[in-house]
Amino acid sequence: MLKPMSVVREAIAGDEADDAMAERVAAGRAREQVKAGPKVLPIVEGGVLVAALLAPLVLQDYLTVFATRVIILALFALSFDLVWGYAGIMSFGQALFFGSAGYGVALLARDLDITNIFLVLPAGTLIGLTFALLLGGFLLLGRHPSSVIFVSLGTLTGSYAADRLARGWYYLGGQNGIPSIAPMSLGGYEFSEGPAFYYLVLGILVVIYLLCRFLVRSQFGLSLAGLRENEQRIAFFGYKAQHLKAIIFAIGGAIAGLAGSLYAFHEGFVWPNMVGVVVSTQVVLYVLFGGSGTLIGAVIGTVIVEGVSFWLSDNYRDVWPIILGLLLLLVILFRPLGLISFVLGERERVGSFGEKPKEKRNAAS
Amino acid sequence: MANAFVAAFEILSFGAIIVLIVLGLGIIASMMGIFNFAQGEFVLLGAYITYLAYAKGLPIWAGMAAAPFVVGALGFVLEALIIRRFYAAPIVAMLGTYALGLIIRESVRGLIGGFYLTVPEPIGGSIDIGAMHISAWRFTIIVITLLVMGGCYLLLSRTSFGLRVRATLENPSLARASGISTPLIYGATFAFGAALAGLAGALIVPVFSLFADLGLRFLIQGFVAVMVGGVGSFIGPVAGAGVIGTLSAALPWVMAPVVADVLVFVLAIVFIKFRPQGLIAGKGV
Amino acid sequence: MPLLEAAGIKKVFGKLTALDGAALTVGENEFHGLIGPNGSGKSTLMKCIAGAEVPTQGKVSFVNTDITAFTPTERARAGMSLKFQITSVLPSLTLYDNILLALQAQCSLFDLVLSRTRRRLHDQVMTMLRQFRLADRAFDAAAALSHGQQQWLEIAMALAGKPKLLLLDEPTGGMSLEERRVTGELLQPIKQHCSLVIVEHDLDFIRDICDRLTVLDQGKVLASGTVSEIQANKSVQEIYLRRA
Amino acid sequence: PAPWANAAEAPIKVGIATDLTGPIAYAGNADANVAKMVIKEINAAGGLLGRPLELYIEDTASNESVAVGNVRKLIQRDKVDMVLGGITSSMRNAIKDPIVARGKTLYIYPQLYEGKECTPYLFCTGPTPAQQCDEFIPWLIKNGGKKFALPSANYVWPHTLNVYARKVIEANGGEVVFEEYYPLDQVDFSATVNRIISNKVDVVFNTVIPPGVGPFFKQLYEAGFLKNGGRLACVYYDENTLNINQAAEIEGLASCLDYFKVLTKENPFDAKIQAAYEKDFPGNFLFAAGSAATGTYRGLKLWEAAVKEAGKIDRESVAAALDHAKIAEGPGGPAEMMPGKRHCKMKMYTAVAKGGNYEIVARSSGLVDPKEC
Amino acid sequence: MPEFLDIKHLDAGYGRSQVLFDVSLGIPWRGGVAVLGRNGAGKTTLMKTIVGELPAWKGEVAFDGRDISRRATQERVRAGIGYVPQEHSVFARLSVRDNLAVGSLARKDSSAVDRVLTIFPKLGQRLDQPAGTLSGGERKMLAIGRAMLGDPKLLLLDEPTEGVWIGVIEEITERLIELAKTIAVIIVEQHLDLALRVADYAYVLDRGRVALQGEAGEVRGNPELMRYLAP
Ligand SMILES: Nc1ncnc2c1ncn2[C@@H]1O[C@H](COP(=O)(O)OP(=O)(O)OP(=O)(O)O)[C@@H](O)[C@H]1O
Ligand SMILES: Nc1ncnc2c1ncn2[C@@H]1O[C@H](COP(=O)(O)OP(=O)(O)OP(=O)(O)O)[C@@H](O)[C@H]1O
Ligand SMILES: [Mg+2]
Ligand SMILES: [Mg+2]
Repeated sequence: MLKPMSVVREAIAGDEADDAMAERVAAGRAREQVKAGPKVLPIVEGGVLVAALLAPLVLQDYLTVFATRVIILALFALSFDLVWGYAGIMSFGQALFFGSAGYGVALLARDLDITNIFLVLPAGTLIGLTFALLLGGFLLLGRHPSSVIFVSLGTLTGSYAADRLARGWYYLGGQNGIPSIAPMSLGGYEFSEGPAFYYLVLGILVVIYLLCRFLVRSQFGLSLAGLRENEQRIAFFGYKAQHLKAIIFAIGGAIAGLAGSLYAFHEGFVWPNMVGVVVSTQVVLYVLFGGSGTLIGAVIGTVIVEGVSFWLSDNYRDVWPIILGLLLLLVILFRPLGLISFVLGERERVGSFGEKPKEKRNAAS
Repeated sequence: MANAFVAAFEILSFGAIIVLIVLGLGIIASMMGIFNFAQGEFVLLGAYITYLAYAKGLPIWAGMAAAPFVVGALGFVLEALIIRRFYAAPIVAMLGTYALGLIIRESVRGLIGGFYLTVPEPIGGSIDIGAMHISAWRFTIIVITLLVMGGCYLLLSRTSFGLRVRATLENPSLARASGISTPLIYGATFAFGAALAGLAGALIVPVFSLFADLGLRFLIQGFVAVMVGGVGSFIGPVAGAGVIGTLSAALPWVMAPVVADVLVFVLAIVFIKFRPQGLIAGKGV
Repeated sequence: MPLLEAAGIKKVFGKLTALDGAALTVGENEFHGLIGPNGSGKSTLMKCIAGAEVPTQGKVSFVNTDITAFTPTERARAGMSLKFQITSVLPSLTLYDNILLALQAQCSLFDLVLSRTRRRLHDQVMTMLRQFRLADRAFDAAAALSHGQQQWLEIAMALAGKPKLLLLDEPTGGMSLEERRVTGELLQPIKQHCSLVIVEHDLDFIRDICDRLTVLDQGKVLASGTVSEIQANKSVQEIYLRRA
Repeated sequence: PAPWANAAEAPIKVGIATDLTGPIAYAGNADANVAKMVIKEINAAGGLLGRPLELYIEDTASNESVAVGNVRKLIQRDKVDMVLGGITSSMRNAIKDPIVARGKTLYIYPQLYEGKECTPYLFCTGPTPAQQCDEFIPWLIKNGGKKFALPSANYVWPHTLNVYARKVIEANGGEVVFEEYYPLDQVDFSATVNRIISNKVDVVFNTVIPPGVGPFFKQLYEAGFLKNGGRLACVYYDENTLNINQAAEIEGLASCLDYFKVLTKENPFDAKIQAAYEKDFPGNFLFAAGSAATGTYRGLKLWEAAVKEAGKIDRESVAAALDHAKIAEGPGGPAEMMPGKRHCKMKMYTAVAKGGNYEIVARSSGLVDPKEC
Repeated sequence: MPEFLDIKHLDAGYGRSQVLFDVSLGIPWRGGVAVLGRNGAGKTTLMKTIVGELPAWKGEVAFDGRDISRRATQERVRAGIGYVPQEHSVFARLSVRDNLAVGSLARKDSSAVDRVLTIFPKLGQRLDQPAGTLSGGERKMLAIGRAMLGDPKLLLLDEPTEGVWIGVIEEITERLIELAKTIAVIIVEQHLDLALRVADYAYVLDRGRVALQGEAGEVRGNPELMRYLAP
């Protein structure tokens, strides 16, 4: 059994024998003490929200459009963080749900002329949910608990196969995908790219974020944490561990589906990459970059990775993939818990479900 | 009859190529518990070094001989600088090596200008048996693959190196407490896996020509092969690679290639689902 | 009618027969000791009862139901609880969360999502932690406990679900005499609502708390009976003199 | 910049969106280079309508999602007057909507492709299936044989091209023995090669693309296909792709394109642009037809002609003029837009690989009709 | 003459929490030393710091006259320190045979393995089984056997008899007493009797500090002892 969180921590604490260790330990102590103050997470969340609300006011048009895309991707990243950061299910094929929902709504728009927001968004969500239930059911349920590596390669393969299928299937436009999707509509109003679309997706992101936050802070979230730590162990408490996994995987799929349908309408086209390995890996990068298991880390990671690649491709045209790779590597090396760990202490990141009493140290002997 | 023979040879030779590519991947995955996403780029580097030798007018076999050593040395350095920090966190390792692979791949792409470049084989042409033509180089690859496999097997089963490696992976702090120098072992294993990839790249570049995505092409296939074979042993991934390689070469003989392509993966995943320990449950070498 | 009845349990690992027709019967509110030399199959028997291993042969019934085919989850829901020999707490969660996790295991999904039992369980968590002298560590990660402290946490977690049957595999490993005594004291009160199967090597401890004993040797039941019966048993005395 | 310091009006902005990174970066970079060359040339000759041209280049990175973002930069931030670019069909599909429909800008697509792109304001300047097959296939039947095999990569271009090719083959008395599609990155072709050999195919009309095409041709060669007199044909093969295989492995391969470098020997204008390109960009990115470099040149020149005629730079006027624009000289010869069709007529050449170089073996008598829209 | 293992003013801990405070102990060239203390007193931490699994924050660990506090674990082990950890003391996925082979990597002859198998015959019947599937007691035997194979000059045993059957405990005790005649043995043990039979000298830790120390008999008789061992 591999346990993502604990394991990451061991990675940091590991190799204790080397010379620099003592200094590192001491430095770590000093840092921790500084940090023991009020909770940082809500401050970070609030800051991000305010920035997001103000963005269209200060950004140029095309950047607002870009920001809309980033927010949709952040929603997608959220779905992955829920599944990996909280339940420890490594979904290396999250794009499968994102993309299939995208294709689904694209077909609705193309073949049935359905673009009403109240139809297409639920439809996309449902498609994501269904696919996640099917794939999750196959990979996660069964007599043996499945290993993290199996699940990750299973989902990766699923998404790889879907990509292949989309490329080969004519009805879906093959390699070329489905271009020129009609804009999403509400009555007579059409959501074209711009501030309106931006605030729409921002609103959706905030709502979903709050729901996720509620979910992971609930006792259900504690069960997920147990799941992530040691699935077999909590089965002996009487948890239906596999059901929990399937449920959270399906919720993740549904959110990814929602994001995918927004993305399809915003970009105006869908193409096979959207269900494939590239996008699947990308979302994993967002979350690890920002810091998994915090929700806000997923959002921050998306914004930074997308923003930086946007900037790099503008300024270092020939070598930007290399620079991006280097940057990722550096963060993964020196901040294996993601950028969020700069401001967030260990305990707050892993979370604690009991209220911490003030007079902690002098209870009982 | 002749046809069946050629078919068998062709299928086998592709199987051998996949085995060769997966060997290093499998050793790193089984022995170190890391699914190395940069493995494809080690293959690419092996190919690139061979190409360099050719482009500089050196004999091609010299490039091929140098490739495993250069890539192995690079592997050793990378292990010490980067990979070392990942052992306890396999998923972070996947991402870290992914980033590493991206860097290597894009650098090589820059170096070769994004082209598809040919490298001739040191032993060219075909072996003719009656009306049948068999590629001499593919035949050579089969032979070398068998030799390398045998060599690895002996190294891991007959020397204490294998034991040290497995002990280190299993429980590094206990291994240190048993007097094993774990950093050295990690470095050596990773370098060895990288060297095998370099060799694979050198040998296959005449067959597939050199391009930046050469290694990436085989990566997912390689992972699936390792899983099908079973992590934790040397034989497992090799067997898995043999199966996946021959299957993906053989299926297009009997069905539409596009279907065959997806089918291989679906079959593999279903297989792993119902036999999670793989073809060969991970014990021994 | 006994609470637990395991009969004719056979467990084969490859060439090795770890259990060969072992049986165990535990009545309501009975404290039952399971003893025997190393490798005699005690842990394996416990695992077969709790569902961690599937017996090759034999039948387990619990509260008059045949549970042989039940999954661990179903057994836990039927009222069984196990502490493994090798401690397996959830390392990066706090002690508080470890216990809460055990306590809320059988709440409905609905309750969990709405956190409807959180308030009610809080007091129980704190009580358990205080009982096991871990209250001052409540918000430390379980990984930061010493081995002996982890043993206590595990016992607390096993007790938390208010099981009908508690299976403890070497709960006092790594505890000093004094600590064992305290553990014994902590276990006593549960007798009112719970039966206990306990594997131990410390005979004094077993003697103090158990009503009945079963002795395993090489996968078979050597003897079963009250503590004094067992102490008088010739073949039991014999294995105590035998090496390994 | 300096000579324009006191120009009366702001520069005209030309946007190029192409694959500067990723698997087909060699083509994208060549296209960007061509654009730089042409723009420099036009500016040196006094600009357009008395205004300088300003070039904006964005990377599409062979990644549609990156591409859309970058194209939006061109449209919304830089407010270019025209976008030229996209190499693969999927890229065209991805960016055409942001350019044409949402961005209300003119779009020129420079690559040879499968045809059927009839979007208003979208002009295609590369060869179409009709241009590549109509004269080429009869030549193949005469110089290869009647039995064709159509091994193909599984995507839109081969599918659509094959439909057309099959029609032409059958109309000329040939026969298609099999038509088969492979995943784009398939690299083992033993089953296919076997089918080709055992069916005694005369002409392999190939649309397998890199990376598969190298191993495919090699396996065919090793199986004795060329030795037995077989003919390879591949309509995207240009000077770049020659390097994928050893010369012997593709000896006699026939291709049909709007330009080959050997034309510089007979065609002074081709010699001039080729020399100009190589002087400015001596690197590895070749001025070749298969990577849309010629289509880019042609596209920019046609657009220049249209702007000149329109005398204005707004989309409607330029599109109206571009509809029938002509250039007397371009790579491989003159080119003319077909009015109302948004595709252009051009000369086509058939060349055969001999010892690692092309030789022209046939050429169209006049400008070939794209037969689209 | 300096002590064989000389620990002076040692501070150590995990991450930011300090566990050991100013611990000093001396271990002679041969003979047994017991380390006692209640759960969480810091015994295991002390052991880990001696083998180098944990870095010393402060203070000095001198072995055989040389400061080893900056050396890597494997070097300390090669210099002659053997260690039986309290938990995770075997290579779970390796067979029993391979576990023993790891123990004897440094030596040439294989007779030592046979000697271990005569001490623990049970292991002889389990040679090809992955060590992770051994029973609790068998595991301990394997761990002790493996550490003995390395021919240490100083053997650290962290609760070697936890979960071991009484008959075997007796066997182990005898072996340890015998060993302590030639090498130094540090034993952490909850069986007070056993510990003090093996050890000539004892340290009692309390909350990471040395609370009591002295000749085995002396410590045993000390009325304070029970207070330090009670929870
Ligand atoms: N998965 C397994 N595969 C093979 N053998 C096993 C497995 N699990 C246990 N065994 C063997 O079965 C026998 C019984 O093991 P078990 O753990 O039940 O012993 P135990 O009575 O609990 O001993 P101890 O007191 O030492 O804990 C042991 O000899 C052990 O080696
Ligand atoms: N990994 C860790 N991180 C933080 N604190 C730890 C860690 N391991 C142990 N501790 C703390 O250090 C103190 C000493 O632990 P140690 O394991 O040395 O105790 P011990 O004397 O061996 O106890 P036991 O008899 O229970 O094995 C304990 O309070 C424990 O909570
Ligand atoms: Mg046991
Ligand atoms: Mg301890």
